[in-house]
Amino acid sequence: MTQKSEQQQELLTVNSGEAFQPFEWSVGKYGSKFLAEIRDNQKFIGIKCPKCGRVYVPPRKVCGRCYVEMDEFVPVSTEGEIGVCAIIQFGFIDPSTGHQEPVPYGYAFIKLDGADTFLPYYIDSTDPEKVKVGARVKAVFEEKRTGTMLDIKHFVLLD
Amino acid sequence: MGKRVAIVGFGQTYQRSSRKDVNGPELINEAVRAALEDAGLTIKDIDAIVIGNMDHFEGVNYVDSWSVEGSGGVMKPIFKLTTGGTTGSTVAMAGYYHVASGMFDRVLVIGWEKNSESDTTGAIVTAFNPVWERPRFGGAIAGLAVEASKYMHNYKVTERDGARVAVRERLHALNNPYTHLHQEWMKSMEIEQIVDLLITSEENQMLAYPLRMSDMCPRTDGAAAAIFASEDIAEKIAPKPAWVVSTHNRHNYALLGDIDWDSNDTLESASKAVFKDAGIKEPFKEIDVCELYLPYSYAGLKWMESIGFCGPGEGPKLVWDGHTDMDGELPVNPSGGVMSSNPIGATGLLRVGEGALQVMGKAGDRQVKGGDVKYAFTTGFGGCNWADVMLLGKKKPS
Amino acid sequence: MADWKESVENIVYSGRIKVPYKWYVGEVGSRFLTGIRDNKEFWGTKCPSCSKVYVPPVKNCAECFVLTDEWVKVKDTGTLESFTVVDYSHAMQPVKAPIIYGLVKLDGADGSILHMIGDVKKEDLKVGMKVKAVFADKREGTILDIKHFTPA
Amino acid sequence: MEKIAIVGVGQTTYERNKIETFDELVFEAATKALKDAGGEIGDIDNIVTVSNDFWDGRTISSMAIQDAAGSWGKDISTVEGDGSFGALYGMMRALSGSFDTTLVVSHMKGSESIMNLITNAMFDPLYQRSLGIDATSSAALQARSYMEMSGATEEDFALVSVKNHKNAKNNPHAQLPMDVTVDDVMKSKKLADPLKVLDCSPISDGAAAVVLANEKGLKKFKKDPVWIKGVGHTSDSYTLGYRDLARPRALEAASQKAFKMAGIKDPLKELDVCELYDAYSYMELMWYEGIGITKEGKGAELIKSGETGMDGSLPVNPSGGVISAHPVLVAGLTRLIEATLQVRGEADKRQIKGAKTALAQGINGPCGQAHCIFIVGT
Repeated sequence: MTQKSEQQQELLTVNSGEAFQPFEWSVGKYGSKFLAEIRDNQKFIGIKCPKCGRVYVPPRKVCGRCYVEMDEFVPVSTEGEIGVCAIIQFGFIDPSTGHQEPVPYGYAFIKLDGADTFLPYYIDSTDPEKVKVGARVKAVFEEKRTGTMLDIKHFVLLD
Repeated sequence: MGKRVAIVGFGQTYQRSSRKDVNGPELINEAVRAALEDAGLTIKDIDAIVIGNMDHFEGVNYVDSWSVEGSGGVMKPIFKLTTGGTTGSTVAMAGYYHVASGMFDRVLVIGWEKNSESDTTGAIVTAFNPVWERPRFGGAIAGLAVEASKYMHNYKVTERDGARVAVRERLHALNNPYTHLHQEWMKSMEIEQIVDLLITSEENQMLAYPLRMSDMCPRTDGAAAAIFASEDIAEKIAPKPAWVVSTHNRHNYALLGDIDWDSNDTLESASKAVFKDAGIKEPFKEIDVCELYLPYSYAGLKWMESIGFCGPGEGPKLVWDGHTDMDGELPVNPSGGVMSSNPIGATGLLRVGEGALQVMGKAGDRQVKGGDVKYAFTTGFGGCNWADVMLLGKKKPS
Repeated sequence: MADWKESVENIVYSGRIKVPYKWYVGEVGSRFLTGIRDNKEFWGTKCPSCSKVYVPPVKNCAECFVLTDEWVKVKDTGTLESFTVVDYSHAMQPVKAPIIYGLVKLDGADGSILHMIGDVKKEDLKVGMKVKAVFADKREGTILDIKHFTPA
Repeated sequence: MEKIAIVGVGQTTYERNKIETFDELVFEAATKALKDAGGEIGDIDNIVTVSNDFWDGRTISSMAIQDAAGSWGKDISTVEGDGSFGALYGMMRALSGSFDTTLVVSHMKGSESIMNLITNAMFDPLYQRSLGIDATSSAALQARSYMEMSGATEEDFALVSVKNHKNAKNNPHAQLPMDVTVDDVMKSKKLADPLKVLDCSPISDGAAAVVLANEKGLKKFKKDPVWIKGVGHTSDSYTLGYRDLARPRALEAASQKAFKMAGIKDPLKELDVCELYDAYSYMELMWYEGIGITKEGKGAELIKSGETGMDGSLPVNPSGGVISAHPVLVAGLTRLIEATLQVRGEADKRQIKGAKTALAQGINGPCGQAHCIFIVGT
């Protein structure tokens, strides 16, 4: 009963439909302190390595370069400078909702004054003349804040 | 001291935008059969298997277990590695360490992906920290676009320079029957003409300035497999095996925001470590061919500098002068590279395998230097600048 | 060092991964699923080396590592090789718990097929019992075109 | 072939719900292992991390632990599977001539996801996943197959739970140290018969790490080495229904390979202690048969004889086993750590007197599809 049917065979698909995996990710003490500071005081804090002196935002336990535990929280500004940036124009699926992300939007890695690492976030402009390396920006916070990164509405251009 | 190790066989499926005719394990099986055939071995000859891909592209957990009936791993030693975009090069490195350890003589390594089964960018977004990065993120293209814009800012690089890399990759791809993109229309035009067309055509959609569709890798289904063998048997299996001269990797960062965007320091440091092992002092002169994991055009400029093929900001000149074309001093990606085919979990292994084919003199229409390749330099890229480097050579390492 | 940690609440970030997937069944599997959908028939593939008949079909015999291109029709009746009654619920279960799973060796096949067992009292379940496929009224080319197996 | 030593071990406690992020757990386990070895991160020349993108809820989840694993400027790779396979890869790298010292770390935060959904995703999306099958329901099918083959009963399975939970009382890292009776197990809530709550391992958070070294690398550390004498890993077939669930032939192959390498001919006599991967109670009996310390179908007889109890001739799971703490992906590495502590004589209250040779098992995939076996000794 051998039968070759490569030409005629209808090719099926199976779809995942509405299936999803829910998660409850621990933010941890270091991250929680950062998020609570945004929520409660609309301010950013970083953590400073006792060995190399780098200030990390968001704060975390370990300095990867020095492999030491960090403990010294330092305030960093809500203002900073765009390190690298892009205007996102293509649509893609947001994996947390399964739906298309709205585009376009400005996106930048921001070096907050007093920090040594970048914080990636949305910029409220899609003008490539303004969203550029070196531009000064400032964080704008949501009125209702719940203790997630989404408490930051976006960064606005200062210049 | 470990065993010396060579690649003695390599196989790849035809890579296409979607392989509706096969499921995952069946696709894997095609690549495995091709690699075994290339080496003249059967599955019984294989002592151990390593497989890799990225789970969230197909939504399958424990892929090594799931695919074992296609991979040939039933009643064999097998495990899975995954490091993101580097997965394919990572499994190649694992093939090397399996054999170098002296524990296994013939090891099959497999990289694969069916990117058509999900939204690739959506799945890539899940690679980033859910608390810090994911809520406002633009996927892999955003990460690359920001790097490109900084590089352009630093060295007054233009969109034309990026497009020149894209043209090279797509022209090379025309020599490779396995690769995904075959843009035949480019054949009849001059390079300058194609470059101008790419940066002015409205059909060439802007994805995230400065990256247009033509600057990016496609989304691909495909699988690749390679066989690594010990020095005791390598030359019996393949008359001209591709010896692993040295391999190293680096991955320093946990968050994208920690990266120093001015350099690709992990690629630089992994390359240096490999050159040191191999005693290579002038990489541009001493390396004969490269298969580099360049997921987008500007990487073909900036990362050439990181590897040490030229100085900072000199990438564009190197490429415009034709040195990296098929007949140049240092041909880069005769296969067409990642920008012509990107089945992500297989992509790094395609680089290693294509490099091996060059050394073995089996690269067909894409063979460079008349088949006389002393050193082929291959890389993998992924994650927060995860960099894998493997140098292959004609001569058995001392 | 402990001081600040005690005063900080533990924030947990709730999220999900909801990447939509579309899995290609492939030529071999499509033939199997369309056989059930269109004709309520079970088709398997036979290994030319060990002669095992696989249902669902495989393109490659995992034991012999040879391609299997001979199609064999098997019966919709079989033997229950193992079973369990699951008393808990989760989002991926197609019917409400309790839900009974069984491994059914179809007459004419060598391995077993995993599916649900229905229209049966728990206490009547026994390894070795004969079962028969019950097909869904609306069939769409998925494994759920089989509603379940039930005592024959 | 050169020998590889385990010179440092570290583990967190295992708990149902830890507040730390998984990179913090990795840092704790890694620094403990380095301290145990009498070395520091600078003595490590390469790293193997172990993680799983589904359990962690992120692609390339190992990216999150680069800082915590001390990978800056070093070669690093990631095994996705049980931690024992990570240790095996770490061993290969230390043997390869490229490296001398490997740090292997594995982590799990089972508390962050829904186990049934995560393990449902290991089943084939075309034919099995949409039925809702998961780790526990598939294990139940295996348990039934094994009962049919061997004649073992639910009461026999309960003996494993009783023994191991009691052993866990001697292990400060264990999650479920407790005295339970066969009757308690039999009366515990049915999940997927024949499995009841007390037949099943818990969901756990935790991390574990080992430092491996070749003979050159060994000199960097103060700790006396425990040698890896044998190792083997093998996978069975995957599809439920194609595989003989009652007979763990892959475990047999893996352990035979490890025994051969270690020069062990009669494991029952020559091994002093075993740490097996009892994710579900019945598994321990099946694994007895797989590693050949009893004949096929005779697992129940072995546990009833008392020989695998703390006072028996071959104690199994003095730590309390996986049924007393199951950080998936970590648990096999934990078995290796426990085996190491035993042959060092550092297992405190759970120490088996005079233990010189120990076996540790890791498993991967549904129903113990793949196995990794280590034999360690002084």
